[in-house]
Amino acid sequence: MTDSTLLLLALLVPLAGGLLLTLQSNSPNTRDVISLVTATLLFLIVLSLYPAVLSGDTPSIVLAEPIKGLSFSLEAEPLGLLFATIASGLWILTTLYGMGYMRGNNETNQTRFFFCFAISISAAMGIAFAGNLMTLFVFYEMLTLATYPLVTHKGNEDARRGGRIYLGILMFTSIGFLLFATLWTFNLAGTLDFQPGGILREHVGPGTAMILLTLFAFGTGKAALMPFHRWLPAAMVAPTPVSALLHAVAVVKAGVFTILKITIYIFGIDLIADTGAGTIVMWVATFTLVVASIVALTKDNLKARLAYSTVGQLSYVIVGAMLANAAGIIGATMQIAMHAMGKITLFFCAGAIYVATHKTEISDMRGLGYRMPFTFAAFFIGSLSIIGLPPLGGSWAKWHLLMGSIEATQWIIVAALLVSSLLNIAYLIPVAARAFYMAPDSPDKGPTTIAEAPLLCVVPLCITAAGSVLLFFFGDSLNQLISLIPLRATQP
Amino acid sequence: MEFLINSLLLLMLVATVFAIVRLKRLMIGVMLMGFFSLLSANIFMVLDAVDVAFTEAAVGAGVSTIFFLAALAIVGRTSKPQNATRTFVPLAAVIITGALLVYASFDMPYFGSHDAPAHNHVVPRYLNDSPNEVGPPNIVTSVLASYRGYDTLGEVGVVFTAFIGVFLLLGAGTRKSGVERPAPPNVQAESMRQKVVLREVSDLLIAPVLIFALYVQWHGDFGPGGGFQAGVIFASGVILYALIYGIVPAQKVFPPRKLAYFPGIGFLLYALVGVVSMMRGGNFLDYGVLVHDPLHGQHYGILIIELGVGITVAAVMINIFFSLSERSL
Amino acid sequence: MIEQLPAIQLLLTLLAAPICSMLRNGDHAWRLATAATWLSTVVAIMLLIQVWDGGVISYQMGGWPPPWGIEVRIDELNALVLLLVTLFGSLVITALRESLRGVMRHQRQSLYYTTFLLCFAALIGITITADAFNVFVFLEVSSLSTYALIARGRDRRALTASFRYLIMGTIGATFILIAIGFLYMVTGTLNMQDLSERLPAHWDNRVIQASLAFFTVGIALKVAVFPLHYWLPNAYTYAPKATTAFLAATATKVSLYVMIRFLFDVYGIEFAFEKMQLSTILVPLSIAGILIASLVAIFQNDAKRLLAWSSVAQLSYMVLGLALLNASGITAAISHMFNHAMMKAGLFLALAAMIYRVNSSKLHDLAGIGRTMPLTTGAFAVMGVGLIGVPMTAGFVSKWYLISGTLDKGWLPLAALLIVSSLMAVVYIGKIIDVAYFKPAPPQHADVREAPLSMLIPCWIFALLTIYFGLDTRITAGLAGRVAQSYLGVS
Amino acid sequence: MSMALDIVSLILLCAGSFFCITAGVGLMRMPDFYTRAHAASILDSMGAGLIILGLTLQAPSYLVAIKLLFTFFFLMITGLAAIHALAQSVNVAGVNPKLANIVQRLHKNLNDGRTRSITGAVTDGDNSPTDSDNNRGDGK
Amino acid sequence: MIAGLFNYWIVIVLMMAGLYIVMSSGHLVKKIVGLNIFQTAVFILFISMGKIAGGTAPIIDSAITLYSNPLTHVLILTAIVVGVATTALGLAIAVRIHEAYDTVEEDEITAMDAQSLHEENTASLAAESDK
Repeated sequence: MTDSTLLLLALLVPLAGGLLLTLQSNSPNTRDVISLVTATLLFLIVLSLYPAVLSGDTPSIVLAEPIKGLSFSLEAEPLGLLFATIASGLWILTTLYGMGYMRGNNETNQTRFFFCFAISISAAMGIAFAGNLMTLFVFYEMLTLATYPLVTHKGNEDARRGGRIYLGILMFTSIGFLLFATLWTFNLAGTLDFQPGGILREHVGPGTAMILLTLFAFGTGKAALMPFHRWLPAAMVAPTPVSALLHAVAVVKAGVFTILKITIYIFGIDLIADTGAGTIVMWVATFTLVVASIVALTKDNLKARLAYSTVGQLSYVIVGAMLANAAGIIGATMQIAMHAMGKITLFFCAGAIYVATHKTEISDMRGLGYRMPFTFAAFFIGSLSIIGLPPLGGSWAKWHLLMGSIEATQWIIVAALLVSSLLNIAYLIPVAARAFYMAPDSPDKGPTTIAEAPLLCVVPLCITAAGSVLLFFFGDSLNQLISLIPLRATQP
Repeated sequence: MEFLINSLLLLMLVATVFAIVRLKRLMIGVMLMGFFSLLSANIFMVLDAVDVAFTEAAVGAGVSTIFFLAALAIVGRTSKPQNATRTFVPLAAVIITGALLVYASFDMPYFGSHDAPAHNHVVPRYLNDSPNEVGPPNIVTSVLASYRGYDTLGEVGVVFTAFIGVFLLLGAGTRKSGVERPAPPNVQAESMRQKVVLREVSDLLIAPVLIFALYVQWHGDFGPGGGFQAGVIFASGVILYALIYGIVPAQKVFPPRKLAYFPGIGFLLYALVGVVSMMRGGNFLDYGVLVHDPLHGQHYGILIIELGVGITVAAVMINIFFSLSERSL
Repeated sequence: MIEQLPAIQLLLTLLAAPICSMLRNGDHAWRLATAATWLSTVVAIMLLIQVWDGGVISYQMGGWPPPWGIEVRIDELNALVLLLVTLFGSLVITALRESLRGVMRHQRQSLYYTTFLLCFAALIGITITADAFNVFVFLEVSSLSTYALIARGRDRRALTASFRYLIMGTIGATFILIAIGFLYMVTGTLNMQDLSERLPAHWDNRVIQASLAFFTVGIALKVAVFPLHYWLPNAYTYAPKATTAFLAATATKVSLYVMIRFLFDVYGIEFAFEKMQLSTILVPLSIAGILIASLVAIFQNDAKRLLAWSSVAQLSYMVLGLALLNASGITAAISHMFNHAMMKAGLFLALAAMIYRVNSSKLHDLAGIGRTMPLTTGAFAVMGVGLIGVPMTAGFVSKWYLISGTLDKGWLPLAALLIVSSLMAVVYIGKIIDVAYFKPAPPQHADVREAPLSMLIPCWIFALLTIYFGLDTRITAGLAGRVAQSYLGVS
Repeated sequence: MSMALDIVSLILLCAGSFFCITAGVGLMRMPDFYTRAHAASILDSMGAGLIILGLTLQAPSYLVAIKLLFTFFFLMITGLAAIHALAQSVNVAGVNPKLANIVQRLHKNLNDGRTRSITGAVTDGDNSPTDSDNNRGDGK
Repeated sequence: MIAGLFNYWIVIVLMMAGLYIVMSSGHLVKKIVGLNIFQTAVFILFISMGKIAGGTAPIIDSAITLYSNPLTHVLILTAIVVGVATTALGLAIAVRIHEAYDTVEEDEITAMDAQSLHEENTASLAAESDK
């Protein structure tokens, strides 16, 4: 089996799995087994792409070429492969977790839920392996549409309102800005292929480059740059596995991934560094990462707090990309991986708490740590990783980002990063701390009774928490892949 | 002299039109429209377009006026006075369009000029060669039926479409045939007594009209006329009968159910001539290949297609008249 | 045989029409009509293959050489339009039988098919002819049959819509007749080829200038260019179910073809656009049309009317593409003509299938139809996505070219406006899809079943074609691009 | 011979023209419908008729002469029948001659009422406006 | 010049009068009357352009050398047929409109249409608020 077939399979396997499971809607067990098998299969497919990519190849396949110079094509390069690995790996866990959550909550329309889930992952694979900007755009939109039913899963007026905001902002930004910028790029460069060192270099002046990059950054609504971040908290109406998918696995990561891709393969960091095209975006991102953290502090709803935390953390990636140097890029890429691992842990925890106790407000969670020790231990680990403290994976990302901004002599950003880390501590640590160190509201519940969420919920979150720790120690092997990325970001 | 007559007729046309614009009583408006058509037929006559004049007289002043009257019998004869806001926009649009036309007219070849390009590019071949290529001395017939026979097929298609459309909308013969609203017997008798003159006159006229139609049909090669005019004249003979004796007796003579086949038959007849010529190795509607001698072939071809036109047109006009007037019963 | 194909193309349906009118049995009539239209599709494909490499087929009606006789001329452009008319027309006619069942008596049904066939044949006639006056004749056949078809709608407003269309259409046709008369007055010929050769000598002649003006206004009425689109929304809304699909697919598109043929071939780009500056009128009008019609579409609560307004907007896209006057723009116009015909026909057909079951096209009656009629709604969604212009669908290709065309001109704000209009398309299509999938079905429609297969299959063929032509664009954008090259290369 | 024909035809033409003019004057000056109809019928019969006869004498060939005679024949029949039909239907519709005496008018009004023919408007003359309402079709 | 263009000018006046009737009249049948006049005027335009001074009807006769243009005659023959076909269909629709609305005045029809559209809209609003 050639590598290009594998690429195609990475798209088709989840699709086929999704279709297959709709046929099994009457027997939930068979359906869930299919989900799980598909997820594992996909992960294996993605892994089997590694040898080729690590050896420097870029397997690719052209699906169709409707317009001359503009094709639908797939290719595997390090950044995309990393994203694909994260997404497909976490999908297995999310599926497991989703089964536990959905069953534990007796949700309706489970088949539709898993079907859309599968489509979303297929779209995420498409984004990861997109060979050009247009293909990426297609899968980007596909992801938006496929997750819309997930967001509105509950079907009540609240969910519909949230869904409308979600769809409205994402569609508006992507069609209004992203597509426009894409068209403009095509018009300027005559191609949209992702090429090492970028394609725009000879075609734009500083002004145009800045406008274009800004359009791209705001057009990628999934990256949740302020002021287009509103959809993220709004999408919190969704069931927690969905939130995990949105905030850790697929959607937001797709957003920042897109920006990274564009920075590296459309503009090339040389161009950005030379022209200062990233200035606006960089400052907006810096603003976002500070302000979002402050807003997160004010939120009592756990999921809302996590959502704003995500908004802030995403901006790290954007800042890293806009620094336009090797350390920044490496930091940004690492941030994608590390934040995914950390944030999914946190969401899994939030969901587990909801399943076990039906509590959503942080102030209600006092003393819960004794009832759910694994969950809250995992939450604590995840929090540390997000904050960026060793010995957890997140620290590598923060480290490289700091290095990058120092290298770029952006002292304000250095300061902002530090301030933001402090704020992270301020809004994340209290959650776990409350659970462990404060007495529960109602004294009648014995603090020592362990009443965890269903096993299917708890196991995944333990795995991801452990993953965060492991990423710290095995960061080096990750580095091997990631260090390939900046090589492609400059003109060959 | 010609110019004088022509101008006079044109001025009369203008007067007629302005009368129509100002009239509120539709009945008179429609009558004047018939008059307008008749006048234009005269103008066509003066301008040497005998075939057109013939057609306009038969159609504009004849059949279509009757259609109008039949429709008016249903929808009422007066129109409300139009409101003032309605006049401004049309007036502006009309003035702009008219100004454009007048602007264009300054570059038009003068009326009657010999060297206008219209007469000197395509037409000379028709005038010089058609007797040897096609045959009929009436060049209009040879152009209509042979050089531009394809257009004429389309024209038959238009008539056929109108028939199908009216049929689809109003139905013909299938709806109420044989169920005339019973008038009080004395009224019926009275009406017959009043019509005695008309009846006698129409008895006298209908047969000549039908024969004349046949004459026009077959004489179209040599003089003005042809399938279309013949069909309309034939139809007006039948319509005359229906007007005097009532629709039901007319439908007994021409049962709508059967009559509904004829437009299609005529149309098919026309098209099949073309198909036969294709089968004999020529192009569509190339009559030259129909028989051994091209000129004879043209002759036969034109005769048959004119017959097809005649059948279609006659049947369509009668059918439409039946459809429209049946609704008023 | 092969050299007779252009005549056969027309004759198949033209001969079938009178025979069809004589059949008493509606089912037989349907069989005849479908057989004729599908055969004519086959012929259209054969013709397309023949002209694929840039060849031109010329056929002399009656064996008379042009300009004395009437010539039929098929090049790449009208071969594409032929395929459009025949293929999509056939698909709609195939679905028509079920749609008419129970609505119309048998005898009437065969008349209905006859009208359809006449319209079909006339559209083919318009497309293949190379004679200016012949265009007028067949235009009238198609228009008359269209009026009759529209007037058969169930609502009484169908009658007024049809009448309004009749008045406007006849004025338009008469304007075109005046234009043709003026052309003849100055050049003495009616053959398009001949006209285009003889016209350049008369560019300063006011008669020709007026002729262009009359032609443009007349054909704009037929194409429904904003603000002469007045007749279209009502006509589409109140026409019978599946008929709307046919009209949306073919009638306006063929008129647009006539517009292209005359403006680019007969009058010529240099005269129409450079000397007379037609673009300065067409561009603002079409932009206004796109924005206003899209905006109006958003606020409709009847799905059919919504799609009708969308048609006005989409037609403006095509006109805009033409008026841009560069390779991308013309490619966009021609390929969008094809793509939009396909998608709109499919959308209206899917909608017809829904109306067939729920007897209404009001949005609140379509609530929850995604669950009761999943397959139909699925097809609708696919084509709706295509209409928006999402990549991998046909709509994307043409919109892409259109926006490229505006960017080539350096009109960035216009490109932005086009994207805004795409957003509006998202909103109005999204409105229907949202209602269909995410609203509970009203109780009286709870037991609605899936549409019959004979409607469902054509719907899905349209949907699959929408995707196919989004991926393989050799036939649409490829041909259109070559046509655009030939127009721009000459001048 | 030809001289004599010319003179006869001249006389006929002049007479025809004279009748045309008188008919025109009559149309303008006559007081009511019936008298005007009378004037119009003069136009048809004497005016046009005599002119056609005059032209017949000028005809270049027998074919043309015969055609003109046919025309004369049909003109006579149709024109007069048309005037008759017009007057008849106006009479039926209840319009009375101004010149008739009043008693007769009353008598007619009492007896006749209104009568309609099959195709209503087609043969009727200019009826009173209210008549149109009764001529309407009876709907679907 | 006046003699040369007089015909055209009169024809233009006629055409515009016909067009005016179509556009300004509220009565559907009268609109069709206007359409007829408009079209007939166009016919006269065509025939005028085909006239050659001193020519005769284009029926070949050995004694005659100058004929008027037969092509315009052919075109107009076709156009007349088209005209009457349109008229017939238009009248048929008008008759149906009369049966459906009981009037053929455009203003009244528009008012009735607006009325029913309004009713539909309120009905759908009601359906919306039910949910």
